[in-house]
Amino acid sequence: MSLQTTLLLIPLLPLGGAVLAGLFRNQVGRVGSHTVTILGVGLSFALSAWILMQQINGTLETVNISVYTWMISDGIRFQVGFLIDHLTTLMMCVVTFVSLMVHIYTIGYMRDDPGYQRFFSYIALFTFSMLMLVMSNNFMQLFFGWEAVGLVSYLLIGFWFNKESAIKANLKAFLVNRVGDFGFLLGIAAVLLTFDTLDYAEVFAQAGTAVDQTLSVPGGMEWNMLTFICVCLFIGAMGKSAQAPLHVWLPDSMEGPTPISALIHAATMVTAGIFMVARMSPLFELSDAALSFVMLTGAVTALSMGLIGIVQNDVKRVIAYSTLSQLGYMTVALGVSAYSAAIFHLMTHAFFKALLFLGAGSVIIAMHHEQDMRYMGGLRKYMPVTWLTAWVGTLALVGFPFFAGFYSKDAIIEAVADSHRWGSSVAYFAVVAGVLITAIYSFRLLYLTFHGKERFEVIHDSGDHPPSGQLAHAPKESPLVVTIPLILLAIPSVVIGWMTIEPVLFGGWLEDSIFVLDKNNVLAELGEHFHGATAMALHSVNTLPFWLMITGLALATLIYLIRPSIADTVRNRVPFLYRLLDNKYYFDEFYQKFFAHGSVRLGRILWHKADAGFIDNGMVNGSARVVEWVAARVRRWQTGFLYDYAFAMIIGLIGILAVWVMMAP
Amino acid sequence: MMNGTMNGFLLSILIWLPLLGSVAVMVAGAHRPTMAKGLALLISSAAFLLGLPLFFSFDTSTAAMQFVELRPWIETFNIQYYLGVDGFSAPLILLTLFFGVLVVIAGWRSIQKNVNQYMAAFLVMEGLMIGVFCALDGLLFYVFFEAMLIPMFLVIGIWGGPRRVYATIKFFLYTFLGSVFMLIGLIYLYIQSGTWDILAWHEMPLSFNAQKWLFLGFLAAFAVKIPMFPVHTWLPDAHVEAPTGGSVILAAIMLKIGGYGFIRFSLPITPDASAALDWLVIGLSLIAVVYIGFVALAQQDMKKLIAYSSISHMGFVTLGLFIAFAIYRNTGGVSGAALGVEGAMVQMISHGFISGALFLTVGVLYDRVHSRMIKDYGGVANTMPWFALFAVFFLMANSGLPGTSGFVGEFMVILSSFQANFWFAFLAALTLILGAAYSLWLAKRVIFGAVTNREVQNLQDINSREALVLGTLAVAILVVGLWPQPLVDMLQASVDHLLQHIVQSKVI
Amino acid sequence: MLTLAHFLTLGAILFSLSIAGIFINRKNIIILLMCIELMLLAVNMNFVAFSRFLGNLDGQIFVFFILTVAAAEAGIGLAILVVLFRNRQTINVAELDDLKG
Amino acid sequence: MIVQELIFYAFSLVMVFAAIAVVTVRNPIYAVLFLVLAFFSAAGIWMLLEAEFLAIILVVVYVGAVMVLFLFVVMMLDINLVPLKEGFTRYLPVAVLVAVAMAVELLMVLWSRGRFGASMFPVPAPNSSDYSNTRELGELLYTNYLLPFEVAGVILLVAIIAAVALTLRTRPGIKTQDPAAQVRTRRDESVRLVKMKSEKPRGT
Repeated sequence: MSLQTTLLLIPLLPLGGAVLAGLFRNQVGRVGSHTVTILGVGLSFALSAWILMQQINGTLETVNISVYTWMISDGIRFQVGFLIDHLTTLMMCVVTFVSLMVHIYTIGYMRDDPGYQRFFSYIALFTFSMLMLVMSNNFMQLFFGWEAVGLVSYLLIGFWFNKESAIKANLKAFLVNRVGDFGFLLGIAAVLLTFDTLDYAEVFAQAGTAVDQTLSVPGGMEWNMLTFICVCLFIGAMGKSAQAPLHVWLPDSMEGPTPISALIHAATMVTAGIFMVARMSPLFELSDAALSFVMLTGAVTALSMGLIGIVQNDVKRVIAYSTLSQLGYMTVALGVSAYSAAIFHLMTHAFFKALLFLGAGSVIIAMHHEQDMRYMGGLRKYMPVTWLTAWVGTLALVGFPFFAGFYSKDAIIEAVADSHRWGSSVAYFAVVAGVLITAIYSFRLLYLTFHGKERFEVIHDSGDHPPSGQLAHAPKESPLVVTIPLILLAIPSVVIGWMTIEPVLFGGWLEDSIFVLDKNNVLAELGEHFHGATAMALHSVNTLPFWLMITGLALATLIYLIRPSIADTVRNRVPFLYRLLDNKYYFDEFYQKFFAHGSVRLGRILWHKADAGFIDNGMVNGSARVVEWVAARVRRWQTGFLYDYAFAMIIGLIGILAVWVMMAP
Repeated sequence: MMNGTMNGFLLSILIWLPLLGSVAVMVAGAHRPTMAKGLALLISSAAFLLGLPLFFSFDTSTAAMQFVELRPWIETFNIQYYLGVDGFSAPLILLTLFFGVLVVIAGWRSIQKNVNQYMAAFLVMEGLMIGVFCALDGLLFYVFFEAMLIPMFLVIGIWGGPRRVYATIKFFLYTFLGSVFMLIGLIYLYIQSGTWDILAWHEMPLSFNAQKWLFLGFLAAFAVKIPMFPVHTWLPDAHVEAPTGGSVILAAIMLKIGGYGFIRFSLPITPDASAALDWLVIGLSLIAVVYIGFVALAQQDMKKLIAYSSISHMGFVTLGLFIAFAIYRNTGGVSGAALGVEGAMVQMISHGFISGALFLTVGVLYDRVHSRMIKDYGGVANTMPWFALFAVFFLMANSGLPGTSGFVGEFMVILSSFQANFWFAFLAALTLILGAAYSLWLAKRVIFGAVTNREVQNLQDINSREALVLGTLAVAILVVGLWPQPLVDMLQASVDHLLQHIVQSKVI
Repeated sequence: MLTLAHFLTLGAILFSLSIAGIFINRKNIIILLMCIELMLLAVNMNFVAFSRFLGNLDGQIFVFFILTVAAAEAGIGLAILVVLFRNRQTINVAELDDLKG
Repeated sequence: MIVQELIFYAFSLVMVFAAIAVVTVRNPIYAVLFLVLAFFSAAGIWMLLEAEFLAIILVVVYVGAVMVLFLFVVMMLDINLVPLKEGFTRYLPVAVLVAVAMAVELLMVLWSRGRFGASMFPVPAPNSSDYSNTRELGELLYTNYLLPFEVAGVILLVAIIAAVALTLRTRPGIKTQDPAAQVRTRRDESVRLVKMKSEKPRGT
């Protein structure tokens, strides 16, 4: 099996599974559908891992091949190809692994759903799209994958299409993503204009020559071309990776089934933006302005979204806001040129956030699809596996030493501290304050769900939909297909950071994919002080983030476990702040009023006033009315009396004759 | 060679087979609807199969006319029966042949009244449209161009909705108003050159002033046809009232004649005027893309929404065609311009598939519920899962999803327009948002959601005939989206030739 | 001496008189028809005079045709008149305004 | 010469008088008769112009046929003359004005710069005595104008058919023959074969 075949098989196997499960849903049946898709994704994971092993062994160099020419127009080749370097392989392994876990988990989670086959088809299709995105060696295929994951995300958020909130959320998700894609496409067009090619390798090779190019925008502006390209591309990333102010779709996307919240809206798709910026590092490195923009956007997102997480009651939404905040961290890391740190955090986050989401899903199954934490509590004794793995995920999320999240997050914080980029002090404040906030919302989630009093009652009623706070059966631990993925994800959540920080961050593992200018290379500075993963963890007890995390833990324990009344007191003390957070800074309201309703109203006005009013009624029917008006007057002359016509003729004759007489010489 | 002799008459066969076949359908199918339908299907399928050499024997290496037929017609005025195709017309003829078959199948059940006349009208239309695309004689073109209106007029006027009379008159007057200006231009060209040969007109030098007026005359005809803002308002009305088949042909083929006219007449005959007035066309195209996008958002009638979306998408065609001049002015070369012109052509083909598919999709619902209003639907996916699959796919294609044909043309045109001016690309790319907004909002309100009423509750999913039609179109959309190279290959030589031609001044 | 102008003048006077007749008898369709006959006579007068003074018989041929057509016209016109009267019991032009716009 | 002028003026005066009478008399029958007078005088003047054939045709065809037709119609129709003469005096000034304007314009054309004077159109010599106007006209008509002549015949035919078709009416309750029905009749509509037993001859 040649390398090209292998590489082709990696994305095509899940696609084949998706087609089989989707179009032949009745032929393959329920068992068949999950068998083919799991087989496809599993094989795909195995092949990815095989490639990773080869790379670790050093037997596989960076591969850049083109497999299919989509179109040649105007001398520009648009093609499908694979660029397989360490960054790609890392992403491929993360994507296929999490996807595999989610596939298995779904067998349990969606057991009773009538759209079982459809769901498997979608998630396998997603895996294909995501793989095409990360394996791409050119901008066009990147955009293909970019939009394709958006499509699958749209389909999956609206999976339960009978739920009004779900189809509202998927429309919103797609449209907000399209706003990002709008910038992304302009960025690609600018790349084509500047470099006359869309191939990564060729673009990166020429990047240096474009430093001084400008884009003259009619209207008297001159923009630096590279800054323009980077900002446009980053706008795409803002849409996909839900950076403020394009973050609004992500919390709403929790209307979809939980497995896809884990797979798409936590572990993989939303990190596509991070991956893309890291992939484009040769371009971003050349534009300090764009990097500052990236960094500040990330900082704002990291801090502000974490704050919202504290006041949410829906268990999935808390995790969603946590995801937003963590994506902000990654973006900050990109902004300070610590691309490797961003990718590293991306990877650790994929594991522990998928774990948390799947854990939440497990809780939701147990609670019979109740998602409100105010009606949970004390679940620890009912579902020990879920509880334990949730603790692991939470500790990883808050950055407890030795857990995966600790290494990646600490690296980001240190990198920001060392950075000299314009605005990095603001970013530093944001990421450090974020640690405290992360700890508060994470432990709040844990306490409200698994600890404290039970805030639900079991009524043994066979009614279909008992009101909130009442359960028909006592919660019980989820089946093995659910808990095994939890355990499998818990393992890397603990160890992956400790294991891989050295090669990924400081060992040059990503050197072949990521380009950093020496003056920006904060990770290299960090590396000088790095003496092994264990030492780093031990050393952290002397640092501010650790103590902030402990403070957060303490505060959360105090407020949500020991004295729950404090929360109410605080809420009543600063009602405006609470309302601001509870309403998510009124972003949704603003977008709804201004963009959604605004454009529909604008459309209506244009339609009624301009189209129907001015053009149709004014110009078209207006000209008809003028003719009608003239005709109404002229027709009076047509009396129908013979003598009037005779008179008209004679007058005409006299007139013509008169003219002739006058003109005649 | 057998093939060679056959090719010598191919275009005539393609034109006259449906035209004469319509008489057979009319006569043999009187009071025998099944006979009429069967015969129409036979004729259109035969025409489609006969037309395949247009693709397989097409020489992609040359921009010269192929399959040429040249016979004297009215010798007094030097009018000739002159047919031929190049890279621009061949794909459009294939598209026409393709839809010729589909509309017959699509009208199988939904037409109950005067079936033989309906089928005959569509065959006549097919023949005439093919005639438009391959006529190389100015007057022959005009005859086909005008004659085509008549069957469409009848189709809307007889089998249309309640306001069909208003719609037909509006449709007819609008298009006729435009084309008389073109006729004046054609006559002027004949008087100047003594020939009706369009290719000779391409080479004929003309003063700038003459070019300007000719350009405006052509613009009047083709802008109405395509249609461009602000002469677009006939289209929503015509679509709303037309029967499904009529809408499909109108959207899939007839609008393309406007774009084709720009390529065949405006650009090569009046290149200097086109270059001088490109701001007008580009401006109107961008208005169409953005303004019509907003208007589409506010529609409550599905067919109207799709009609407005058509106008918006056709804005890309005119934008792609005229962006070449802006690029040439800014950069002094035509690098990137071919992308725009090819994009415009690809957009035309793709829009043919997608809008045709969307109108058929609406037709499927209309046949069952007899309403086009969005509010009468909701939750269709519950009762018609396969239909929902197709509908969402087509709507996604309409919003330009990569992998579907809708993406290719838009992508090429946006890339090309960025070479000319940032703001052109900026405004054109807004369609990414607007197109998705109106398409998917439609999906949300019609396809998704809970079942809203009894009508929807009782819906039957698509039968195999409908599945065949929609499935064929879905495949076509995917093929163009994933494998655009053959189409682009057909265009390449002609586009290069056109671009070289239009940047040379013809002013005497 | 009788010049061409004499005859033409006679034709002109005849023509003007018939025009006056059309005005005066605007209600009586029979007289209107007669006025038209008079007009044609005036025209014929000119044709004959020109024919004579130009020494060209073609003018007379034309008169011949005019007479033919006038006869046909009178025949049909009167037939219409008869039908009209039969249907409306009047030939008053003031009551005939079906062409009114 | 002077004789000719005298004849001309005499006929002209009669003709103008007759024309005035045509347009002013109350009774249409008088109008027709005055029209006949006008035609007669015109025929006389045409004689002066040596258009003998046309002068005779005018009398024979016009006076003899067309004018008689007019007379028939006027007499046949029971016309109430009172409303038809309404506004006679009211329109008289307008009529005079228009007619005078017309006449003035025409005369301006005719008499200015001697356009049609003797200098431009010299008076032709009288034709020789063996000259036949009819013959000359006939030669021209049957050669150069053969086709128009045929067309004129067709026009007359059409006029005849049209006039008949227009005025033809079938009154109910009147017994008429239907030639077509007569021709279409078939044997079995009029003949009935009856089978009957042959009569036995009376026994002797």
